[in-house]
Amino acid sequence: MDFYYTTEEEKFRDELRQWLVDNLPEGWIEGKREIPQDNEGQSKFFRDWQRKLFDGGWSGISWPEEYGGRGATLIEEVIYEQEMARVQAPPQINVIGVAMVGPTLLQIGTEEQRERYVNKILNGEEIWCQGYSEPNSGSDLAALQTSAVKKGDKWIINGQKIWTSMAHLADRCFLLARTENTGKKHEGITAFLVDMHQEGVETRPIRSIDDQHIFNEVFLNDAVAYEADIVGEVNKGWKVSLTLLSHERTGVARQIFQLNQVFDELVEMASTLKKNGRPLIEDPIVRQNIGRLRAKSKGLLLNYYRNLTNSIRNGYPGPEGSMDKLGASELGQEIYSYALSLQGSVNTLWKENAAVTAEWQYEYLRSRAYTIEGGTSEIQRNIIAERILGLPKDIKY
Amino acid sequence: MDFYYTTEEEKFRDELRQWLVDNLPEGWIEGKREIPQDNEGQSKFFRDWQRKLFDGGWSGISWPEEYGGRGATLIEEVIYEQEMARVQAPPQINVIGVAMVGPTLLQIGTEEQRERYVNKILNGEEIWCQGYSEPNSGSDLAALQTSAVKKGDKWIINGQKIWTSMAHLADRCFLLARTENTGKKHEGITAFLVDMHQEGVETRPIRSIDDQHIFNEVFLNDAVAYEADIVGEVNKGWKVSLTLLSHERTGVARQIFQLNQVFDELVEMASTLKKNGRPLIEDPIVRQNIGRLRAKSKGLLLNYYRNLTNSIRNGYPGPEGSMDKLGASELGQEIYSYALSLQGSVNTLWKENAAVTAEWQYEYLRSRAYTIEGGTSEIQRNIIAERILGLPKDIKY
Amino acid sequence: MEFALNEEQQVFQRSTQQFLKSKGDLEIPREYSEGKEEVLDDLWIGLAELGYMGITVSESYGGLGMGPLTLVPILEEMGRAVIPGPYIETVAFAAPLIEKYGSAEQKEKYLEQLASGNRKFTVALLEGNGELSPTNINVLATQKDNEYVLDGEKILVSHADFADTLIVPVRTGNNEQDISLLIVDCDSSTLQMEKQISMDESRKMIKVSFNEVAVPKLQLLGDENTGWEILQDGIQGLNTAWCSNMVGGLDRIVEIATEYANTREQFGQPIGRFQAVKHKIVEMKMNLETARSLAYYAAWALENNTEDVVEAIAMARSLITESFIQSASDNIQVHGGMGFTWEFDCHLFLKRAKSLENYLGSPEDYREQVVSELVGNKESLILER
Amino acid sequence: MEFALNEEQQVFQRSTQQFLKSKGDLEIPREYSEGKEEVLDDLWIGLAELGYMGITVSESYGGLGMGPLTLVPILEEMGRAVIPGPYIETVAFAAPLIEKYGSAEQKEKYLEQLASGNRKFTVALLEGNGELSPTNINVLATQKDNEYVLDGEKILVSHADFADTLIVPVRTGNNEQDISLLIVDCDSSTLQMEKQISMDESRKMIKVSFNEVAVPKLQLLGDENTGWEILQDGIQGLNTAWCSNMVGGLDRIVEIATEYANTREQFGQPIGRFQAVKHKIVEMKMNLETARSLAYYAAWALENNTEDVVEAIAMARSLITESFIQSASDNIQVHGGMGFTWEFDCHLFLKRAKSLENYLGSPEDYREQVVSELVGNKESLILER
Repeated sequence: MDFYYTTEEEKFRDELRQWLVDNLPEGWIEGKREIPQDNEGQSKFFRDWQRKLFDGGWSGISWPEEYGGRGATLIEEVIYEQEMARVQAPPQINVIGVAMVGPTLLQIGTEEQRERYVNKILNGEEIWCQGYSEPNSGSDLAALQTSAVKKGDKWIINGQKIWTSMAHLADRCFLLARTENTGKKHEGITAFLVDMHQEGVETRPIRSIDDQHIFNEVFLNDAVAYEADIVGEVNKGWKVSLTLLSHERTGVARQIFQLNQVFDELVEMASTLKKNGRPLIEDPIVRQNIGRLRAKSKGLLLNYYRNLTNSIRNGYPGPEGSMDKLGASELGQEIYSYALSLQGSVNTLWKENAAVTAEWQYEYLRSRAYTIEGGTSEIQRNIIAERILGLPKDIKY
Repeated sequence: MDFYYTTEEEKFRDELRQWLVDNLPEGWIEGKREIPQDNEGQSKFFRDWQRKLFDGGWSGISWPEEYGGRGATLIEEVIYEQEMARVQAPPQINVIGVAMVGPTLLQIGTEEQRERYVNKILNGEEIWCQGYSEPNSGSDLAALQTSAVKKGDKWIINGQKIWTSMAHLADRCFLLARTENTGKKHEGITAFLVDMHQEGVETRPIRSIDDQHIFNEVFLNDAVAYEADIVGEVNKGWKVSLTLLSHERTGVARQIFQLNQVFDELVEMASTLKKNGRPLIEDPIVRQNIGRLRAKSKGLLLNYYRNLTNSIRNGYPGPEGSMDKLGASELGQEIYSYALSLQGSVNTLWKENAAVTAEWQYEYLRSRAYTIEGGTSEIQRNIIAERILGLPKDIKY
Repeated sequence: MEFALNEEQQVFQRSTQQFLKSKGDLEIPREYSEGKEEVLDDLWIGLAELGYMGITVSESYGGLGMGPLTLVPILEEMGRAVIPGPYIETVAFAAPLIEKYGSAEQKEKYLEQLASGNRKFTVALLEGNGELSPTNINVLATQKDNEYVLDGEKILVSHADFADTLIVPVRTGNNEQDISLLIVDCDSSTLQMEKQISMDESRKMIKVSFNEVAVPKLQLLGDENTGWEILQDGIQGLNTAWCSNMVGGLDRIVEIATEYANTREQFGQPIGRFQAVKHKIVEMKMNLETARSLAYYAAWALENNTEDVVEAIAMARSLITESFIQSASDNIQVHGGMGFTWEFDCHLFLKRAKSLENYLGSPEDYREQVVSELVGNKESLILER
Repeated sequence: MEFALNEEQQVFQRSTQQFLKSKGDLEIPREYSEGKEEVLDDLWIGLAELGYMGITVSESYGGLGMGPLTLVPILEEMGRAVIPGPYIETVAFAAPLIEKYGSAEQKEKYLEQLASGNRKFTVALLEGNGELSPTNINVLATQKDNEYVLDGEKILVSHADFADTLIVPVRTGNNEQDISLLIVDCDSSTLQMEKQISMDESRKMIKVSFNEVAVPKLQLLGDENTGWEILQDGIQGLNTAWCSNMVGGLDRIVEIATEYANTREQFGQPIGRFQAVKHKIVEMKMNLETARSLAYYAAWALENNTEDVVEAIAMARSLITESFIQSASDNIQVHGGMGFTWEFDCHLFLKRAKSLENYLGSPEDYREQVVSELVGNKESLILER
């Protein structure tokens, strides 16, 4: 049992850390983290950052070297997430392309697909989104109804996707559609690589409760894909989608690292804000809450390391990722909610009137989605019950 | 909206209060509440008390006057429970007889059954128990398998009951048995009045986690009942059992009143016990917990009064009783658990070595059953969801 | 013993509900927060027509002369629709305080107008970091002839732009509790107002700056330097009212969640069939009914000025605030992704709940108050007579 | 980076499990609490044969010279079977303290015997109301020639009847922290022992009275008046060990609950199919794994004497104690009526959990310690190097 990294891993970290110092926007590390709010400005900002990452060799580090990656180990990926969390680096706009679509194409794509897409994913030239959820298939993903019908050499796609992050900025979509109705919902699904810039694709923003626009509805109205856009086999798309998800190796890691940082900021805030003239951190009740959150945050982090150790030992990640996801999402809500509780009666002033920084209010609201997106807490609990504990499956109704 | 009682109700309370002062065992009200631990002594103690209640006219107060009751109103019953809770009166050993079997027989029993049983229920000459639960039918009560087969003028009963309170002291049992297998589990059940003192009935004690013996297993091995012992119609026993339960008008009331008293004792304890030389009640963290429990206890009590008001207005109790039950049982657990938490490292010393009084430890353990007996919390939640909120029923598998 | 709304109160409940429905129900806070501030004027006129502005004003000034209990059903309904506007500040704070502490002139000047809907009050209470304590009241009122001259800044003054009259605690002396209440007419003063952006856009928060604002001494509510004490009285009214308002919110949340769980299907079943969802809504229902009981009791205690009134209100306030936040959060979870959209109503309740969390004190503060009251006064008022 | 038991530790885990199974598993605490105290002797002999009594004793005294991490798997297994006996007090408290603070003579006298299973220690720590604080240590040790004469009373001395050696903090001066540790041989002293009936019958609690008990000065562990400090060191070991023990209990609870939920049927279905039950067990599992991670980390921190060792142990202790009580309670609920019977094993865990709740300090105390450490020392040891 140890928490030490090898000399090579440390070298990797140093290199990345130095690169971040040199390449993050000026003042970023010191806390001046401003991202343009308008679509265009935001798009440019994120694309520029994606390009910088690529140029520095820090995009898709787990990709094979021949495709522009570093063939990074799992531990290196973890270090990467730690360092990105540490400086609160901007999100990778093309995270879906880099973390999932690219590796999937490398694994099961055709030679043509690899040539056509992979490089542009890594350098951020083409931004990807993921077309999975639909209005009537959220938790029940396999119930999707968007249809793709073959007509000559084209597939004509009709239907609606929802919760498509970044669709408004994306160039292409990794989309699941139903190509056959066998009565078994996991069959007859096909994965397509769809051009977002065509007439049959319309994107409408979803305004979320934190007054942000990240998610979209995507309407497919006789949208077109071609035979060459099919990933894997026709009607075997469900398996492809699982392959894609399996490349999401460190998704929850950054969230967990960030939460531990946010906890530190919470302590900082409690040391600064006062009540009855006394710093909050001196209030015994506040201390109990902080102590409780500390044990939970640290426990979550340690759980992650334990699961990571297992993944490394076994060579593949187990279903324990659901425990990390469930724990991180619920703890995140708790921490942000408590952060607002501590701010007193001004706790819901936000934007330019925020009492501390508006991040607390934004993320408090944002955190409500933690337990919904990427599989609700209810679904995670079912996975943990069924796949880890071996409890009975919910009845297939 | 008011919490006042009418002059008559006040008179009723005064009368009862005075009677209790005159009739409770000496020193009882002052806190010397000792009940013999051995079967025989206990049985005598409880039967004596039952007799005293009867002689004073305080057994079965809601029964019609012609059968020895007072025809008490619902409010009077509530006052009765308040006063009994206030002095922590001994339990009525024949509570099942008095509160449920008697009224059921008065309502749907035959003339013979009324003559034969009713008076002896009230005066405590015959103690009753209730044979519902079985090893394989707990939450799923209607799945009961104990069978009664007609042979000449006899019904031969075979099977096993469990969780039969006071069966070891009881003379007769209100027992449900299956008399027909129609495939529909709520049909084919019949209610019998069974003699406990016959060869075919064997009672075995269940030792519970609080080292007490209240519950029993009852083995029915060719036990005999007669036609005259059937309540209602053959095969219509499920309806009879519901009739019986409907007479349980104030069951949860005493528990709620008691909890509010226990809360006061908790505050008393927190004012007496010290940590770091300071009474616990001065510790801000303790105060938060006490304040929280106070709001919950009072809320529970007020909810009860609100539901009571509805019952009086409507003339019958609604499904809200499930909310009272759920709330009372979970709060009870919380209060007793916290009471032990407050006692520090000696918190699990009990019996003659208890740090404060052993009641806390006994009831802490006893409270684990609150959320199981009389319908588990899970079942209560389903009732609330389905009958109050109108949410879908669990699938009938 | 009767613990329920009486018939009259039920009538109030129904007619408020009808009225608010006719005005758009949950569209009211939405339109208001999108900038259509005229909905507030419209609402106010309607409330006045129904006589609801005068509920707590005595009959001699054209009111109904009722107490906090009568407000309960009205406030619940307003909470159900997350209604904007300073109704609570006007009828549950200003009116009772002026009735109780106002001079004859003040009563004459304000109460009839208030009851007819022509005077809208709010309270300019908090300063600095928003903490409620006597030392945090530092708007200075300097005496000058027959006037006080006010300097300083109040924050989180809800709907100060809509109100025409403010009740303002000011500092009139050096001792901690040398605080006085002034009634400040907005039209006759030159106040600077600046919006403070809050998550809960249905309660518009304003920063009000006093820059040598002269207020006649006649506007003093109660005696000089007794303001803090009077304020405590007023805060009881505010808290009781907000409790019922929050209960309304809780009630609506349970209704919305139940409806959604009954209609939204996944895996071929309404999601309300899954115990994870079903039992979550049951928890919300349990919390709602406890909240309602405590809110009723608080109002009853306040109306009857019972011995345990302070405890009753503190209990209600601490428990209800937390339940409201919890249920509003759970409601979003029940709704899944749709609950996270601006389009669905779920967030209106969460934002309202969270914005009330520490208003006039945190749940911890109120629990502490419960215990302070309890340890001093352990008589149980309702268990026995 | 490797956060898991290593192979050697896994071997310890398996062999402890086999050994305890061969001795009766959960029958061990049952038989013991029904009065068959010889099971404890038998157990002890077995543990000594396996070399488990000497794990923390240095090799020169016949031990394995290992640290707290090696104890982890053994203690988890003991917790899984709610094993009675002062194993923790002996190997996680007495052995490390004597190794670190003992005189050459003391080491000679005790360590080899301890490692071979011939010396069983326990700690006679608490007095009065059971609070752990220097002012609550009042067994008086009066110097008389080369002896201390002890007067006073210790409570909750676990398994004092089985142990032959006590480590006893005594008062040797008037200043608050004038406390010294004495090693008291039971056979050479005349101690009065009286059983204290505890809900957790697997940890027999004894009141030990010292009535002019003479102890040679040579038996002083460490310097005079430094006992409180040494004790803190020992308590770290005790807490770390109990954490792993409780994790074992949690682990077994999850196993038992899962098994029952898979087999017990109601409404024609295994009850584990109902989400109310299913998700309750998931919560238990989540708590278990967090508990295990924190316990591992505490042991690692103690073994490596890291900067954050105090915080690490306090975190683990506060969270695990509460999780254990909660899961033990929930396990009864999952079992329904059967969980309430003496016959089923559920109550063994609940009673053990509740009896450890405040042992050496409450969860609140340990959370407070977490924050004290945190505010002083905010460096994160494991996030970055």
